[in-house]
Amino acid sequence: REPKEAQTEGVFRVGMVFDVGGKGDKSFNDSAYRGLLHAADEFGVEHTEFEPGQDADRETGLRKLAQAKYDVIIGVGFLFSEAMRSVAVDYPNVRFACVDFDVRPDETLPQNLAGLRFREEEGSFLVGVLAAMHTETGRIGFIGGMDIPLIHKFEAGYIAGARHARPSVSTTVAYTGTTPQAFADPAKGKELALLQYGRGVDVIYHASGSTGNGVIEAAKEAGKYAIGVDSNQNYMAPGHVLTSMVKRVDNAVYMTVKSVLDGTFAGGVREFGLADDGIAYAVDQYNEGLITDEMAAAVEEAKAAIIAGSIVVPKE
Amino acid sequence: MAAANAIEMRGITKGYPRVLANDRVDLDVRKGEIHAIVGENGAGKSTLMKILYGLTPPDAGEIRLEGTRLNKHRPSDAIRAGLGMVHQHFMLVDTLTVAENVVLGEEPRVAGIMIDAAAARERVEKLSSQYGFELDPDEYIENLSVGLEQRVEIVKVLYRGARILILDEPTGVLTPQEVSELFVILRALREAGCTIVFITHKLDEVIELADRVTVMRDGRVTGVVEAAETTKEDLARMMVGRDVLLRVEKAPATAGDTVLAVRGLAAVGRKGTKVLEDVDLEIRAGEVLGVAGVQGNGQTELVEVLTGLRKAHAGEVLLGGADVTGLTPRAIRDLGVAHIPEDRQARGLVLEFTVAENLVLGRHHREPFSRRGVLRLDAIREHASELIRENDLRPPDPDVAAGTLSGGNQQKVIVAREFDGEPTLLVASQPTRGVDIGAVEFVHQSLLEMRDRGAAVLLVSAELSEIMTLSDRIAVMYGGRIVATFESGEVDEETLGLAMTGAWTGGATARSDGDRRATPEVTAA
Amino acid sequence: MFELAIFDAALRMATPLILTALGGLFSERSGVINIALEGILLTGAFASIVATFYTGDPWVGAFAGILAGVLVSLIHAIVSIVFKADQIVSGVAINLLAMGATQFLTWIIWGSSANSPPVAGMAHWTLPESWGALARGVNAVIGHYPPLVYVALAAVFVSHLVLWRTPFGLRLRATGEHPEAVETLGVNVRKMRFAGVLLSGALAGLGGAFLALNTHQFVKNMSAGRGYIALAAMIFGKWNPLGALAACLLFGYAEAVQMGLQGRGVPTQFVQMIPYVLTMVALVGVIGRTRPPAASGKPY
Amino acid sequence: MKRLARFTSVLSPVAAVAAAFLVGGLVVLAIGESPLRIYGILFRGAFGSVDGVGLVLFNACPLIFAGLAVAFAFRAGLFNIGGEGQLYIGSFLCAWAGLSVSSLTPWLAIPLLVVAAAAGGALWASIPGFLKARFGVHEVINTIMMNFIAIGLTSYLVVNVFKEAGQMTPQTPKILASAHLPRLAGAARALGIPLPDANPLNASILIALAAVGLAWFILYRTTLGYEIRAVGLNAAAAENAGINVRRTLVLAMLLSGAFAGLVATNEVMGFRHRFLDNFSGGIGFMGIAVALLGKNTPVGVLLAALLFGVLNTGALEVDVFTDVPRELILVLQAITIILVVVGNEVLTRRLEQRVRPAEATGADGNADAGAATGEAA
Ligand SMILES: Nc1ncnc2c1ncn2[C@@H]1O[C@H](COP(=O)(O)OP(=O)(O)OP(=O)(O)O)[C@@H](O)[C@H]1O
Ligand SMILES: Nc1ncnc2c1ncn2[C@@H]1O[C@H](COP(=O)(O)OP(=O)(O)OP(=O)(O)O)[C@@H](O)[C@H]1O
Ligand SMILES: [Mg+2]
Ligand SMILES: [Mg+2]
Repeated sequence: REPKEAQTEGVFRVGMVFDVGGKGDKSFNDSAYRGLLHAADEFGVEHTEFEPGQDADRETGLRKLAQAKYDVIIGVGFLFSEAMRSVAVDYPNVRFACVDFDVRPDETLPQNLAGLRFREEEGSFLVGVLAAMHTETGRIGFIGGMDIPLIHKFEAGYIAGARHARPSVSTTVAYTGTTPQAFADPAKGKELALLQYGRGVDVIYHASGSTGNGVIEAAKEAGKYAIGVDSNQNYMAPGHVLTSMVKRVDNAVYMTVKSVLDGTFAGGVREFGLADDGIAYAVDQYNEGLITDEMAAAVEEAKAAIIAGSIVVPKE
Repeated sequence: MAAANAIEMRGITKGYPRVLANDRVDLDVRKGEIHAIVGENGAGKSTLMKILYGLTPPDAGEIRLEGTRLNKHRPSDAIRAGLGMVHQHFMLVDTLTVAENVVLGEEPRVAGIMIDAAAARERVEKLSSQYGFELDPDEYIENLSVGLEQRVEIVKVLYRGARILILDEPTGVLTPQEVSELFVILRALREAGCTIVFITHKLDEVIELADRVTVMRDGRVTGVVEAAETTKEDLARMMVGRDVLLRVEKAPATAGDTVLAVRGLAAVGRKGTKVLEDVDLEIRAGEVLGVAGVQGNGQTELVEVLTGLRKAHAGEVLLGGADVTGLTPRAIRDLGVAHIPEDRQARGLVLEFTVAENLVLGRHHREPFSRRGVLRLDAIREHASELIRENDLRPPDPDVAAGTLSGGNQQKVIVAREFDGEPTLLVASQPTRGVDIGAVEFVHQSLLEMRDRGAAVLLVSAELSEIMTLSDRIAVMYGGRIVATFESGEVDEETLGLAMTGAWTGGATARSDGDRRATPEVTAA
Repeated sequence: MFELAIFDAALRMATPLILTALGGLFSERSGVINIALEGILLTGAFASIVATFYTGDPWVGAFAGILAGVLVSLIHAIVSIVFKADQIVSGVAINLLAMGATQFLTWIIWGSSANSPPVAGMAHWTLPESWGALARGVNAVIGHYPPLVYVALAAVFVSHLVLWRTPFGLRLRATGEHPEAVETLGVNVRKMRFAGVLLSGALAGLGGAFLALNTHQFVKNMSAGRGYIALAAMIFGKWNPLGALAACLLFGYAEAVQMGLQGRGVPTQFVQMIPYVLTMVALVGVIGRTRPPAASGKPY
Repeated sequence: MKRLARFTSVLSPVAAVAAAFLVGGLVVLAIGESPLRIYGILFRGAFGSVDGVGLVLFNACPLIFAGLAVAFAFRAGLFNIGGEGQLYIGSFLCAWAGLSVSSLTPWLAIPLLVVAAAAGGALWASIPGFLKARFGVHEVINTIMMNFIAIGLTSYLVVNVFKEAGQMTPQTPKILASAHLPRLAGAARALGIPLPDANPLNASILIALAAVGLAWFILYRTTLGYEIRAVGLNAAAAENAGINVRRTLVLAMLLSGAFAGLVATNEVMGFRHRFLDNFSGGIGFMGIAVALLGKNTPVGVLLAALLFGVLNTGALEVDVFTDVPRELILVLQAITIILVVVGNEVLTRRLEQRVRPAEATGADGNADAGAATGEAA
């Protein structure tokens, strides 16, 4: 795989710019990368990707890709929102997509910019239902990465879901930190989790990037349960990951590339939720045994209710 | 066949970036003799000894110890060959005990890896009692007086079984009594078969103690003589290369009004100990008050309180009748107090600053050197050129860093700065310490000139001869108090030395203060 | 605030700090300031995961952590002892180098600039259950923490003995106070300083190994300032192993309490400031002026 | 001698940078890439276009402030590791001022925000400065601690108090438009330089250059600077000379923090026009490296910041267009610093030749040496 600086005739090229945490986080960024690889595989597109070093590099990097005439440029993470806005206007012939785009109220996006948003709170609601039903102690935990609004969304949905399934459930919430490092501190994630387990919590949902690797590690060590996030993390500790709140960033990325290729690309905000499988909870061979029929029924019921709009999940 | 010489050094050469410290030096020290090495500051004495000891590699030359060639040796080799050295600046670790300092590097062990602390203590006690040293092996160095520290250094050397002892300026910091005790010890060591190399600036001591003398100047040997066949004047001439005035000519003082009056002054040290207690002083215009005392008896603290560097605990300081107790150093300076600090490099100069910058230090904030917070570089330079010319500073360049000047010239920079601007009170602390004969002459003359121009001078010095020659009155400090005051001329070195140990009880103006430091031998003397 | 889980967390969080602070102590006792601890910690973490990744044996990983720590500290030793360059400058540069190099190598080895895949962790020390009550008792005590926790605690006491009871310790302390004095007694100051700095590398490298092996993974910049905190703990502990232990436990405890306090109404950000504010208050109030080894920071 | 010293101080960083590139080239070679190609891309990114040069200056700008902060404190003998915290507080205060004022002409708004930025940094730095002066607590530890505290504090404020409504991103709303520093593209074009509009280079770089001049002036031309240098080189001598050491330390720290706070002029007033949580990601720490490389002189800081600006700009180009990650540049920067300090020592020693006997003047005086020497056996 050799990225090109100059355009080769007729080859379709995709550039991807990662968020803090970067490629290999086994979670959010990797999910986006999987989508890119899938598209590359299927459509034979060329691709390059990089991770900006400093905040100002986000915009400059996007511009460099645009100047090099990439056909599609995908930013992974809400931190690209502002840069995307200004670059997209300057390069109307390049298509841009931003995962977790931070849309402003009443904003209309340029025709070449797609904001890909996910209703994480819905998925979080569902795993909250599962957590509340699985806990033996009646205490469940949440561990967030950086203490910012995006992660508060996960927390809010999770707690609402748990309360929905079992109003008496008690919840413990913790955040790793206040810097981006909070998404990459598994040592601290593990300690936070062990502490919660030590206090009687037996299921912890994490929304903390690779910090969560520590949470899952703690679940294995303490013989308790964790809930993965973004990617399907069930395999990371079979039997100890109750489920994963899967955010199909891969699908969104794949669809975006595909839509450009088949000419259906449209700018504007696109929301992915339970209805279109943009958000899901993972059941596979690693956690089959943990999800009882009763649980499965309850969670499907909640899912249907959310899709139908009879349950409105809070965002904060 | 046994070698007749304990030490043979041939053609030793050592260059430093700006100076040739040793230039083809030969040194022979016979077995069982006390061999003195004399020479001005910077003549290369310490360098030669450091080379001998293996601390500094020579650029060229050959060394034999009792006939055995030492090649590229390190101190450990020298120690093994029977060499021991008491350095000019003591090589003691303050935070360790006496015993730890002594055994360091050659520790008695138990179980192969642990220090045998009991054995160490025992060995130190034994050596110490053998020579009447009275050292407590468990005492920390930081609590010892200089005299005791020196004994620790000697025990260190003896502990390693040294047969050849080098003592680099061992008497510089001792009272006359301590000096004679040291000489007793050294003679006893000579009787025991040791060879001793003895470096000093004090020619009296050479004549008194040494068998033979090597004289150095500018890195070279300028003479080797039998002590019995020479005089101080001859030695001085060989050292300096010209005739030297060994005494200062001084007119009698014409004292005026009281400039400085100190009443009931007290100060406390770091651990709350009293470092100054009930000090009364008075100095009038046109007179020199000398303060004598063994280092660490409150002289430093007295100077610090007078110059505003230390808080007074009780009492008051009156300058020209006005109370200045507790004023900041700057306020006191602005009232016309000049200060030559005891450690020129630590407190007197900013070595990395240029000579010009150093020459305004303390007055940099005033006109004409500064205006509205902005420096006036031409005024500063002009001032520097003037002082350089007046005081014959070398090199005559205002832009060189003060740290590159020789010690003597560094001291001259301070003297020039402090004397400039006609101070009413001059506090001079150890103004000639570590400065060679030529510079000493300059400083002494400048001091007396200040006096004759009507300044009051407070002179603190460990050098008794300096105190005796320059002072009009002499105060002796011991244990933070002034234990005796004398008119100059009515007192001899012996009496002063005795007073400095706190053991002197005679005289109307003297107050005795116990005998914390006195040893039985001294009181008996 | 006084529950067992908090003490457990405190001790585990303190472990890398303890090892690193001990490292800093050996270095500074020999007269070399070691700001590079942060980078050494990071490199140790990285190396331990690489070795474990390839061998599958976390003990080999721990050893690799030590080795890497020694190698990195060797750079510091050469730059600051042989070339007599400014020790702080050297340390800052090494931290930068460690940050860059570990990420660079992570990318080369695993194709990710963020983290490694998970590797095997260290099994706790336990006796087989078949030994009955004895095994259960022993396991409850010894098996409670990861092995390196005990290694770190043992290192504290061994360091204490080494510093205060052995010739090596005496010489090391003397070197940091007054190198000339040590040289005149025939002890090679350079060797002592090398020993101090390399030991510090070994200990901090092991600290990094604990950090990474305990989470079974290397993550970029996972030292996250712990090297600096360890340095603070060493000063806080007045350059004594037992003092440093106490300081590290305090930091670990403050950190654990901070975690424990979360979600109780106080904003996370403020709770997370507790250890830092505590350090500052302690430095002003309880400790006041601390006296480093007299010659530390001074090239010889 | 003096010229020699100046020569050394220029030569050693240049040689070190060259050597560092050599080592970096070997690293590139080791991973099977062509160093020529990688360095080609790197320099193309930095110098290949006016846009690139603008980016170099833009990237150098915050480093100039951060480097000055470290260098300035260093002159007073203080090691300010707290630039990161100081620049956060300065930037936050700057943004806050820009949010609090509703309308103001640029002639008032810009100075107001600049003062707020400097004051924020100064305030944060004054705490460790005061603790050092009053209690003797080492500033290194306290500045490190205060970095963490500043990040937490600003994070709290921006997430919970000042967050832009309806946004996920933890950032404040945009500040008063009249307080924005203009981008330089327009001005450059007026001068015939084709700097693209999108180039983020803004008037903050001019403030940075002024800050370099100001730091130089304070240090070498004012009484305060004289006192700061005296205290830094020999506090005891300064005290002896009547300089109020404690006051000087606090003032030096204050000014150092003010320089750090001015990072806000680029980040808040010139580029982002708001405070973004955690925007810095280590500018304060890179400031240490910049100051060290620049030998703690204002002009040295400027040059070192430009070098780092080149490397950072080129790094992005390498990052985007090749498989070699940007961390290579970090490695390069670290090697440069190590080589500069080592090279400096080595060169200084090489150049300071020892005196040899032949050069010594007047070779007499050895005449009577050995007069009484015995024969060696
Ligand atoms: N530690 C040192 N490092 C570098 N240079 C030194 C050192 N000590 C002294 N020098 C230089 O060696 C030279 C001689 O210094 P020294 O103090 O011995 O001079 P001196 O011959 O005694 O002169 P003076 O008669 O003025 O005291 C000076 O130029 C000084 O700068
Ligand atoms: N490490 C050094 N670097 C540079 N110059 C040095 C060094 N050590 C000594 N010198 C210089 O070498 C010369 C000889 O110094 P040395 O210490 O041997 O003199 P000394 O005769 O012992 O003087 P003093 O009576 O002051 O002790 C001096 O000019 C001194 O400044
Ligand atoms: Mg000497
Ligand atoms: Mg001299």
